[in-house]
Amino acid sequence: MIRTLRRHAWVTGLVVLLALLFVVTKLIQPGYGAADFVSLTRAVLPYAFAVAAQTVVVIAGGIDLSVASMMALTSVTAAVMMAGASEEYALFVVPFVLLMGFCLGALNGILIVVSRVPDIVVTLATLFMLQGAALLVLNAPGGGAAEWLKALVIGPVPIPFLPDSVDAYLPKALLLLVVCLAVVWIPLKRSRTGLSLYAIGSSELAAFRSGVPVARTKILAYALSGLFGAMGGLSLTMSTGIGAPIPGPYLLASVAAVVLGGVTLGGGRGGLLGPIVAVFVLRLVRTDLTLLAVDPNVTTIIEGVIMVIVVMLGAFLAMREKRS
Amino acid sequence: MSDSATAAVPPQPFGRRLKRLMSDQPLIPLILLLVALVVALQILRPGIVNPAWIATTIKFAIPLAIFAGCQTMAMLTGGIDLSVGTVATMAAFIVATQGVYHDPAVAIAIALTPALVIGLANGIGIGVFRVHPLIMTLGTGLIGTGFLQVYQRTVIATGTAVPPGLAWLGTGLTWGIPNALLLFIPAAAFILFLLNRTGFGRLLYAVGDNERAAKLSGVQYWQVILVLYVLCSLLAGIAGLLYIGLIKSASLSLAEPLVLPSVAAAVIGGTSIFGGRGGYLGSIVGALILRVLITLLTILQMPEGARQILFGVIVLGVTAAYLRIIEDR
Amino acid sequence: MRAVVTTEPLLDATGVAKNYGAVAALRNASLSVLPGEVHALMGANGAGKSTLVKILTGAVAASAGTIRIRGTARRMHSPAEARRSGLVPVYQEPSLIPDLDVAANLRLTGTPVEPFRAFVEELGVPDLDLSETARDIPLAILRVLDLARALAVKPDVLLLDEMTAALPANLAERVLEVVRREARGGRSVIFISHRFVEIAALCDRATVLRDGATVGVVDIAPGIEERIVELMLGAKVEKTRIAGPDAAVSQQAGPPRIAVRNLAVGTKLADVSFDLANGEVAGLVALEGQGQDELFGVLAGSIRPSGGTVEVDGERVAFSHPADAIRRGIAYVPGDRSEALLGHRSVRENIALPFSARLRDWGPINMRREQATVERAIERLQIDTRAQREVLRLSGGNQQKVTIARWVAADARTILCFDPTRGIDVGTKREIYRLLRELAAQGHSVLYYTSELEEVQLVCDRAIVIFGGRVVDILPVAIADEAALTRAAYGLAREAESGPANGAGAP
Amino acid sequence: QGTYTIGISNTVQGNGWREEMICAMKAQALASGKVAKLNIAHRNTDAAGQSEDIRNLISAGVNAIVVNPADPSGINAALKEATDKGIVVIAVDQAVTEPSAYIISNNQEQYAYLGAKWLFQQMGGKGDVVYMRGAAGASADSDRDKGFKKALAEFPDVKVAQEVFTGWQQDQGKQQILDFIATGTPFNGIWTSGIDNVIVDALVESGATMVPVVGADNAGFVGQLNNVQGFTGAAVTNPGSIGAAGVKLAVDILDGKKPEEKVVLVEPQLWENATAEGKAKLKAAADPSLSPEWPVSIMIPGWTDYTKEQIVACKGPGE
Ligand SMILES: Nc1ncnc2c1ncn2[C@@H]1O[C@H](COP(=O)(O)OP(=O)(O)OP(=O)(O)O)[C@@H](O)[C@H]1O
Ligand SMILES: Nc1ncnc2c1ncn2[C@@H]1O[C@H](COP(=O)(O)OP(=O)(O)OP(=O)(O)O)[C@@H](O)[C@H]1O
Ligand SMILES: O[C@@H]1[C@@H](O)[C@H](O)OC[C@H]1O
Ligand SMILES: [Mg+2]
Ligand SMILES: [Mg+2]
Repeated sequence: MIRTLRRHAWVTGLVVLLALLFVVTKLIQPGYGAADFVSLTRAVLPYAFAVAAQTVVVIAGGIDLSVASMMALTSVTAAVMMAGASEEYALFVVPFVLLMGFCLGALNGILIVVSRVPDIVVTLATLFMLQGAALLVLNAPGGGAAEWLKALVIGPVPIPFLPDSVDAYLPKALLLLVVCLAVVWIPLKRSRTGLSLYAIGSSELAAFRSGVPVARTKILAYALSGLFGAMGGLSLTMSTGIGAPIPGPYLLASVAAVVLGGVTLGGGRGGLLGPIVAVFVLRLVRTDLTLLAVDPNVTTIIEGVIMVIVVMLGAFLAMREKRS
Repeated sequence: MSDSATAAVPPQPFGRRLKRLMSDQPLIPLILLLVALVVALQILRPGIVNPAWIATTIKFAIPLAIFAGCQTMAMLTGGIDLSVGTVATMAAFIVATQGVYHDPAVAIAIALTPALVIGLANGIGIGVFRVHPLIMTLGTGLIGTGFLQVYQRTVIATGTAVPPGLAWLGTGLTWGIPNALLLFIPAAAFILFLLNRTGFGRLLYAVGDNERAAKLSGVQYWQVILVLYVLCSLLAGIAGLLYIGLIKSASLSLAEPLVLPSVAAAVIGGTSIFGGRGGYLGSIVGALILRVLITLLTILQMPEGARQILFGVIVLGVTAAYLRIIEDR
Repeated sequence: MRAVVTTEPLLDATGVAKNYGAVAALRNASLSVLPGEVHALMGANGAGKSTLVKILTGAVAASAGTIRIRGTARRMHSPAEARRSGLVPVYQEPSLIPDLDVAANLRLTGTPVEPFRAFVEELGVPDLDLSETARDIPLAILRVLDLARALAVKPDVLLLDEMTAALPANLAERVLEVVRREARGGRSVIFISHRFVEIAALCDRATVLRDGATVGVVDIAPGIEERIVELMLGAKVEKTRIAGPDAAVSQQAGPPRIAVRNLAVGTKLADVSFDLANGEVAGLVALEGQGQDELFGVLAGSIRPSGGTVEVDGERVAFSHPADAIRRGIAYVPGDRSEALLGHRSVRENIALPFSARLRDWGPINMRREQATVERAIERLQIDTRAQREVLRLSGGNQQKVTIARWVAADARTILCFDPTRGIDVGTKREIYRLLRELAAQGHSVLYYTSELEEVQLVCDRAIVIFGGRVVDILPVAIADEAALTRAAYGLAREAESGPANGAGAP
Repeated sequence: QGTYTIGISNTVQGNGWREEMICAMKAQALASGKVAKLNIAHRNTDAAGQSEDIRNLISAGVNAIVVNPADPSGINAALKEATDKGIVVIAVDQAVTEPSAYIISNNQEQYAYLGAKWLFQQMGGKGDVVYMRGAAGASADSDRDKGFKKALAEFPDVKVAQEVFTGWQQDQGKQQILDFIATGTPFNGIWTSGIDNVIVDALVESGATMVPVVGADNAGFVGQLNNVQGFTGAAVTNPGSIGAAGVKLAVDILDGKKPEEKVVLVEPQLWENATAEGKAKLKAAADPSLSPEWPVSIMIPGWTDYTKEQIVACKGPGE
């Protein structure tokens, strides 16, 4: 136990930080309760998928600058397809869009492998391509979403035998997030393919020499990133009921959360839990700043400072650990 | 598989020799790519490649190229500087608003102060506390933006005055040649000299290639990183001053759109984001390539979405072609 | 030696060539390995041994040549494919994934855990923790793990590229034993090493490469060494001490160059005291993990001691950064060259690196002066600079020379060499011995850790032996033969007839 | 003094227009004397992020929310949650489709129509126009496009020589127009979506023939309309102070004074420098001391109660 905690010291630290933040929130706003927690998880949703998309590729030693554009494209695609369509049609739209994300992500990977151009340039190029495609699909915000899909992220999960006051704290959005991530991540993490992701991120040469199919693994990493990106895009459509072709602020946010979550840029280290917790931390900080009615320009400063301080603290502790 | 039992190296065909030349002088193919883009532009819009256009392109490429200089140096150490956009914007906005009260020299000094402070913060955070450069500079960029917004509140009704010297430098031409080159040529020469002929330049490469090896040779990482980021910030501040001279309209996000392209320019120019490899001449050509590409897309009549797709396709195509040409493995 | 049965070769490569741009790493190499044979692949640094191994195992593509396995022409596209064909390599550089723990590394390659564990134990690492991350494991152990991993999949042909180079004597011995036994069990082994003793003890035949071409295949028999060296270098090299032990050394006037007293580092280094005189090459001998890493770390300024003192020229020092040590003229050459080299920079920049380290040297470089200094150093170490644009492309041995050349160029007064002849061919070794003696003669001092015990008598003036973090003996070179050193290294007392330790400052 | 807490949500930061809007909101809140506190969420984000901010404002217990929507329908769910809780919701600048919200908005379609029509008339009803839009995919941009196209349809002899998106970025707009000038393609007029003063600047700098330019009422551009020799153009008002109107409406509703209509459109005005009358208006409107990106229409008669000093001070209640 102690050992696992130590090994995951960073994530543990983040969880503690998150808990503290909840306490602080409750102090600022004594009325903060279940409904607010539901709101928080809804706000977390697109960020969480964006950061998941970023995490997979960063673990595999890459970086994906096209995350936000991927979300925009998949979101408008879903919104356009569902606009005016029947409720059932959405049952087709969802897998279609997920597949689309997966394939476009794979395309990212294929371009990287085939062109041998560094990830950062390829995904910068696809950032523009996907964003352009989003504009071609929908040149201004619009489209629609099936009601049942929108309902998926509204309110808590009703659990039959639990009193409402308890299950009020289990938002549907959270359940959706956990299920979507777990379905992809847990089997992956347990498989040899999952190890291969870490391996190519840690050392491509050593991985190649260990018999890892480097190209295939890399393509898979980007495909998964595309898949998570599509989930993010769908979550945007679900929570707004429309699609917007201009990418939201998810690219930098995803990179920041990846680093805050203890995943090393450069690859090979870290997991998905840390970045997801980091997303909660960042969103909750935002909530607290709003609750406190901090001057909005100062808010920007505070968010920047928090980001820097947390990482600095982590680095400082790591340094002390190493010394002793 | 052919059999080559003989020891003698066979005489190389012309194609191979050309390739060898290109891989030894990677700048040549990069410049050829630039020329190809210019030719494409001229074909699509005959007459556009004229002295006025060339001057415009150079004027707009210069701030980008200075930014790319920051990125090149930072990337050589395995870093990146995302705060350059904020730093430049702050310098620009502050000089334009302080220019109302103070004479240009004073206004410029005030405008460059945040650059110095942010550079120091970046350097200390990255060099001493080992914060990842991406996060550190993203953070200081945010903080800087916040301060700029706060500052902006205090100068709403002071008007703006871009120092005429900066406007002359930014927009002026002498015998058809942009005055901005008066600033850029020495700056570029300085960066090139720094990278190729000074101890500090060597250390940028060394630290980015193998930090441990550098350490064992007596290099103090934090010193190198501190100086690097301060230098980057100051260069970004200067680029901001030049940019306000060029655009002449102080806005709160003036130079932000240059940040991603500056990284792209450095990468297209052959600098590795993982450190240790690259150089500034390539980045300058990279900046020119991007600028020409932007013109090309502006001029082409097509839906905005298609334009963006084309931009992505060309950036990728150019970089891939360039890599193919220079690699010799 | 076992008699070689003439059957069809298991592996047969002919006419193999490989060009890296202008550099021809291999021009015309051939290699034929019989079933159950231990076949040495020999050649000077840069001869192309590693390149051949990489080609045979699909890690790089050949420019030309044919490879047959059991008579069928094959072309390997990846190490994975080679594995499936029964060819399993241990490359010159460790191949475990640095960020994965050992267990995950095994899972990744589909290596069965139990046989692996058994081999690891047999190879002399009894208490391996499978949950340890590869990055945190010392190089020598990593090499052993690489080998065990290869053995565990029961390869038909095992290719060992300088497997023993980074190993201390005790572990190297185990490796030989295990490899010998596996060969008897019917596996073929391709064995690369620059140590003739090992070749003699283990191999049946040897293929010799020179400048990328096979220049001969010989049966290993007593006395064949001369012939191999001749083939390798195209000349003869004799094996004698480079310079007589300098009796005057320890009696030199003035304070010792470095005086170490009761030095301790955590639990690794308990109590070490000795002097390093001016003009002396002091050998340091120890089994793996006896505190030598920490000792070098402290003297080089990378580790802070937890107790004891270090004096340089009679002045007490406390280094907090290698720069502090370098300022005192103390340079450290790590055993793992990847720790010392800027892989993507030129030979010149690598050698000139210390010139720019200090703040006051950050200004313009005097290129002419630098050029001259660097060239002198290259000359002095005879570095093969054909691939000098990127040090990474030099052969292992030439890379190693660059790490030393740097400090020769910088004229460091004291060099701490950690196993500097690791993976260096005989000819080059001689050059390095000569160089170190020359430096000593000029009044420089050298602390010389070696895992090849015979080197002590070839180049050192004294041997300091540590065991369990303590100095257990300091032997004059005259009696520091391999037997004596081995005894001492295991912490056994000196045999009766040898005199008392005469090292300065031993407790 | 006051008792109400008003929440504000805005999703574009670092743009003079939006900064003016925020300052106007603060000034109005202060001037009304009825607002105890403003709770401002002001950052760069999308509709989902704005929904988050709105929900946070609900958690904070505000009485009213004034929102400049990132999108007309993307934040409906969050707005509905607010109105369900009895919070008064006002959308400013752009409309929202949530029926329980009040809207007080600049008429973007009319904005473009008015300016384009004037421009085409100036061009004599024929010739080539350079159409410099805002950010592709933004709803304000597509609304304006409708107005522009409507005017274009009325002038069959006017052709669009070049259509580009400035992304509402000064530097982009300037480079684009300079590139276009370099092609040597003749053009007779320029319509801009508010990136205006750099365009005039570029014309002057490059020595190109002056053509009529239509822009917004940004201080910098209004200054040019007054001062640049031989330059004809028009500014169409698009007051950032619309934010203040939103606050005023919110306070009125909280006071129990509900308006007749849920939707109030503030109609834009056009100030041109081609006629003496127009010149007079422009002279009156000019304010060289103002930040050049700020619209000069810092007040909206009938909708704002503060003084210039107050909006320039940019201080809300309790600051
Ligand atoms: N990637 C590369 N690019 C260019 N040259 C290379 C590359 N790899 C190897 N070489 C060159 O090929 C030659 C043979 O190298 P190789 O590593 O096979 O030698 P080796 O016999 O293993 O030497 P050592 O005993 O020192 O390890 C050397 O001259 C080396 O510089
Ligand atoms: N830039 C350089 N190019 C070539 N060789 C150099 C360079 N700098 C130093 N060296 C070499 O390194 C060695 C020591 O250099 P240097 O004299 O600068 O160090 P120093 O002993 O600290 O002297 P000082 O205290 O005067 O700086 C000399 O052999 C010199 O030739
Ligand atoms: O963001 C602003 C938009 O909302 C307003 O209506 O027009 C000008 C723009 O800058
Ligand atoms: Mg080798
Ligand atoms: Mg070797």
